[in-house]
Amino acid sequence: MELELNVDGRTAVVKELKREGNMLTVAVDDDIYEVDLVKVGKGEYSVLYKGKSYNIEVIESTDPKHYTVNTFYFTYGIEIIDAETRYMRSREETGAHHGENIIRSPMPGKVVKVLVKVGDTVEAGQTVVIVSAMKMESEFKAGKAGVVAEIPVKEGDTIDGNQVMVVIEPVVSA
Amino acid sequence: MELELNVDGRTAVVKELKREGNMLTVAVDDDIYEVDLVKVGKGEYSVLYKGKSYNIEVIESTDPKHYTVNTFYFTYGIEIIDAETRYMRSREETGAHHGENIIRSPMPGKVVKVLVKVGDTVEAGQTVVIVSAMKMESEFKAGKAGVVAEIPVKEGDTIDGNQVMVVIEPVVSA
Amino acid sequence: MDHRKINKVLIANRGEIAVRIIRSCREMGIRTVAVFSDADRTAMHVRYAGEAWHIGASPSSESYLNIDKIIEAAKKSRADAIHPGYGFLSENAAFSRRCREEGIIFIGPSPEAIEGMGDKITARRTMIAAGVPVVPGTTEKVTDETEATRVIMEIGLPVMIKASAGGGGKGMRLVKEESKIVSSLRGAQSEAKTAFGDDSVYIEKYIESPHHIEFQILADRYGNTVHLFERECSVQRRHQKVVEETPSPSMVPDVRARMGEYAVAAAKAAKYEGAGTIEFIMDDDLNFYFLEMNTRLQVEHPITERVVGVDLVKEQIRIAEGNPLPFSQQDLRQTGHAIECRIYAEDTDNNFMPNPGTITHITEPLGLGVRCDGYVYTGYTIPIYYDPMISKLIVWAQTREEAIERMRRALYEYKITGVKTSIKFLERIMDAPDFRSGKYNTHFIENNMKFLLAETECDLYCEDLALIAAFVDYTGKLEKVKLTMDNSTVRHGSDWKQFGRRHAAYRL
Amino acid sequence: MDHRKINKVLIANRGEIAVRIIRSCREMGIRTVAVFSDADRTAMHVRYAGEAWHIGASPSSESYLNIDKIIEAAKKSRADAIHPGYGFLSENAAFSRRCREEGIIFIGPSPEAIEGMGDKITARRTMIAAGVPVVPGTTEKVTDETEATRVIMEIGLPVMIKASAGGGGKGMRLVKEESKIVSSLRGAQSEAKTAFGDDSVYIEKYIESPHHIEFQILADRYGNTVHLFERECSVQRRHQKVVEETPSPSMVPDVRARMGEYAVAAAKAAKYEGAGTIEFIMDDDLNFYFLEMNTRLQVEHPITERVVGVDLVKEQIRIAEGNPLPFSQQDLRQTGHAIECRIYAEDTDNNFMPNPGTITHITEPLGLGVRCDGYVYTGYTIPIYYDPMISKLIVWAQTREEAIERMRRALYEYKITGVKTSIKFLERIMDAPDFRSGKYNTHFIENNMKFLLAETECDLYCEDLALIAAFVDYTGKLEKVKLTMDNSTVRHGSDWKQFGRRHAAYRL
Repeated sequence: MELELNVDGRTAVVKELKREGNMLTVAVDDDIYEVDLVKVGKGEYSVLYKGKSYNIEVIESTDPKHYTVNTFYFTYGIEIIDAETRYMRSREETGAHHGENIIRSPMPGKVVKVLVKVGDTVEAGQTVVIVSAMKMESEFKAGKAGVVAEIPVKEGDTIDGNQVMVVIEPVVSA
Repeated sequence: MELELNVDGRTAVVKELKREGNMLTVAVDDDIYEVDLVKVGKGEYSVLYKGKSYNIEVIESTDPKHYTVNTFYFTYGIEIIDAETRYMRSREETGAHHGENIIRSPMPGKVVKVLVKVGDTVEAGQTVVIVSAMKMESEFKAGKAGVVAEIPVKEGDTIDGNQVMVVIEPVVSA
Repeated sequence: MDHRKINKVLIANRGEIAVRIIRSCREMGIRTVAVFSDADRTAMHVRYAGEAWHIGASPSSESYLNIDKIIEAAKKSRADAIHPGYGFLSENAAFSRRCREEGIIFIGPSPEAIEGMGDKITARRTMIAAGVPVVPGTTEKVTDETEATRVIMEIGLPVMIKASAGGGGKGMRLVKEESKIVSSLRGAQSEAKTAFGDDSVYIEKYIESPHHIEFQILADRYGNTVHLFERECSVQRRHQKVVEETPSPSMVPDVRARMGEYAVAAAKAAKYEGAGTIEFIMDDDLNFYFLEMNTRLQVEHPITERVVGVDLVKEQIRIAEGNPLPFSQQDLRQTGHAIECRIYAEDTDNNFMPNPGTITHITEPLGLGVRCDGYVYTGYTIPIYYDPMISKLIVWAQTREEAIERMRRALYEYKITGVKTSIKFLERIMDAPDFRSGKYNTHFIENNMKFLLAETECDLYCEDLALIAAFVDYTGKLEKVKLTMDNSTVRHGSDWKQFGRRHAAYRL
Repeated sequence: MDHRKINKVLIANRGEIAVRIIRSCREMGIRTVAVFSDADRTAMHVRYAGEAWHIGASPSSESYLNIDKIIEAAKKSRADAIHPGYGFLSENAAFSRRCREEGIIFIGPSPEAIEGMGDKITARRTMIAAGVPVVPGTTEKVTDETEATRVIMEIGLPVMIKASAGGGGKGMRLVKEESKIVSSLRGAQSEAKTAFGDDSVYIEKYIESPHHIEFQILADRYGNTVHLFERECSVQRRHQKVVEETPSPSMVPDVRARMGEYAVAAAKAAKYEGAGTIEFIMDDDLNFYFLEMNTRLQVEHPITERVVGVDLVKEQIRIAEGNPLPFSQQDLRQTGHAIECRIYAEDTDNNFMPNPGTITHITEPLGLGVRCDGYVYTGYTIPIYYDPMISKLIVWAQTREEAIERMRRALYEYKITGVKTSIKFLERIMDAPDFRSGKYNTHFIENNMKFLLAETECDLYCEDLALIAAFVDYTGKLEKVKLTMDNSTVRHGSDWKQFGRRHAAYRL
């Protein structure tokens, strides 16, 4: 078994070389690791490597191919890259949505104010929507200048984390 | 939806009358209950009834039709009785295995001594096997007199809870 | 002034403080009633209380701040007392008065005491009359801009302009230059008007390196008032306390004694009954001034409980029943050192943005000297409507140094996944030289922000081991899917067999 | 007698005590090494330690009792000290000696001290020489049956015949009648031979209503020895302690002072270094006698830690490094009251049969005054090879009465499913009138067994609500199965879509 994984920008090839019970020999790029790895709970792994004891949490995020992995003090975003991912990526890069400026809320909350409407021209840095969560209001700004193409939320809506709030299309200069 | 359930000897008919979100109206035999019931974790339910707050744990035991249910201080053994259960029961009652004396260990452990062999005649109360678990040895005795028919374990075996250790067949008097 | 035994308490609150209050009630044999909003049906206080009543929609204004609904629930459940916790209605004089009118014991001060201390100008006047030192400044509402400029120049710059009805940093302006006086005054007034419906402001001298020191007090209805020593609350971010400790590392015995006496005098001047807190501001030369009084239990009360050995919620209940205090000032002493860290659901690396969501997994720290007061559990979804504080971690040790080491150990053990939390940030505070030396004031967090947000070094293999774990998890899932696919092509007679097999395949 | 800083400790143990020791090491900045058997790869001490080394097969004799393997692991990991915990090798003189020979610091007493106190006849003689009262009886090994009868009649019936190498109730016989002397002597000798390979026995007067009272001591290598007061350990079942508390409800100040002095004298007579316990037996008239010395940390040490405010593991480590004790006797005092309950995985309704298995779900009690020292977690499978104790629940309060109420509250909060535990039995102990009054001795459990095993009353609706919950759970499962079946008939192109949908269907 061999997989390509992306970790915060780095692409690594991980290959299983040998497996006997918990004992696992794995190549990560050119380095060979012999680890004692065992699952101790939902998404919780205990790993012994060179005597040291590591507790690693592997949490599926948006879909089965995206993980948030916590080691000691670090959190890594890891993505599995397979044929499907590559296909999706190539589509994204060449597709119609290229260059869009999509504004999402990183956390769940409530839309308290939408400051633009579809068709408005906005500048980079302009606040377009305000979300309230846990008694605190956060302003979300346009990343690039453009025209508001879509506003899939309205004031008063309760939204999930990562939900799209405003889509801004760049103005193609003639 | 209507089901027959067995709870520690009592057979009760439970019928769902109405359901809106958490709010549930259920008949248990002739009594009508309006409860606010919500699942708060794996097998964990929070139930509000007449203002009181109950925490009920529902744990699947040997199979999906057998539950161990914990309320405040009580533990109930509950069985779902459906067509399949009734069929299995009728088979058991008339079947070839009727009258057997099956000795199981209620907990996992290690068989330290088997004191009988297949074909031996045993008396009621006679110790037939000794199991060790957590530094303590437990003796298991024959419930009825009979002849040892099967010993699916041997000394030194590690066994699971409820695993059959000795099967004793009653001697049919001529 | 008759004695009335409390048999059933309604807790007009949610979160960790509701759970904490129920614990003490349970130990006293007092039955408990939780109230909950739409968003809180699955909350821990609902599960842990003896009874639970729904009081309205998710926004606090429609539930935890709705006096009528809460009184109605108290009557339906026949509660003879209400504990307001902190926040929400805890410092609402109208609520205290309504309880009195309805014949329900309010476990807190009288409406008069709340009002007297709630208006900051009145509170200042009361304290001056009682001989308690206050920050130099005005004792009257300031409106006239010329007069204000004159007063400010008399006090000497820099000064703070503060809203009389204030709290939480709103309606506050720091003025350092004469040219900014008028604009700051207008700004404070307009903000105060918006936030509190009252544009009264007053002026105080600004203390340069301020320490926030507060004294816990307890007072019964028979005139007995004691203090339970100080809490150091200078580790703050945007006027929100983050870490508290007791004793204060900057305190010396004679200053403590004097502040304690003033704290008792302040409580007596306010005709206070119950548990309260006198907040002082202290400069580097240990000059101290009354700042305000909090007429409720504080978030940080557990550090006092640990060092003094008193259960403050039980004392609140006993006082509300009409019992005299069971101890006098000379019975009380501080033993060892306690620190509290507040755990927030927030993304400290992303401007401390709140981070509600579902708790995937939680492991609480345990063992010697550790107390964890929280309310979230594995599988629980933290609602978006309320405070982002999810728990408080309190440690005790014989010395401050040992307490810091114990806090580091406890924070290391504390694992919460699913939402981002401030745990890593708190660990950095425990490592910060200014904190360890005990030489810090309210500027600590802004002065140390770079250190506090720096990444900890990881050992050489962390990243690769993370990759390996993700690899193993993903290939494990792939195999399970294949297994399920294979099974589902062959159909068996019984659905249950199928279910059992799949079920097994999805277990960890 | 030089001082040697400890930088890395190997913990030659498992379970809660291994985790507890690692906690203190972590707070001291000392790195930790766990060792584990085949059965313990997923155990908490392996996950919590900085390093973990495999030392052999599951049975203790091949792992946790295997001196060679443990020394090998200590060398491989470059640990400079070994903490033995309790049980296993903690009172093994050969292990202490081997550590000394290998140049590894043994965090415990010298082999000579272990040997001197391990042989009960030698220990009795040492105590008599030091002027410590011992139970009237023999100071020589008894073999001759006529001589034995003469001695027994001189001491006066009833007497106990005890194995010199004894422990855990083995090789012990209570003799009440003259006619039973010879048979009991033979029985004790043969049992002692089998259990310890040594048939030496001695005779002691039998105390009718015995209290088991023990004193914690600490001694450094410079001759400083202090006691940390008593623990009352009379709640026992088959010589196994179940509940311990401090202070003892039957203690009075002058007896405490005298026993403490004798405890210190006993430790000095044993030339003891480290943490140890002097066990006394006390009758209803508060006459007390030395029983034996435990040359290790005790299971119940946390109640002393809480009431005296000392971290005993840290003190053990500091003593082993060669530091003098940081306090003298007059610095130490008892504050408030602490109780410990031992939680066993056992079926109390079925003759206390041990109940290993998988923990489906665990919720630990938290809050003011509660400490929970355990090692099992949700999803963990308790192995069949080791002790059934899964955790210790320790509470503190200002008074004994409040401590009992707090323990009831904590036991109520403690939820463990998947294995049967003694929690309900412990709640009944807290409710037992003899326990609440504090008037109990080592016969407490057998005298109260009927009360302790009685069922608590349930409210009217319990059973029906249990049925409703089971009904809802089952119908919920049925619907999920149907959903899955429907999905699997329509095949989609991507396995992943399928997986996602099913996965969702199986979530709670």
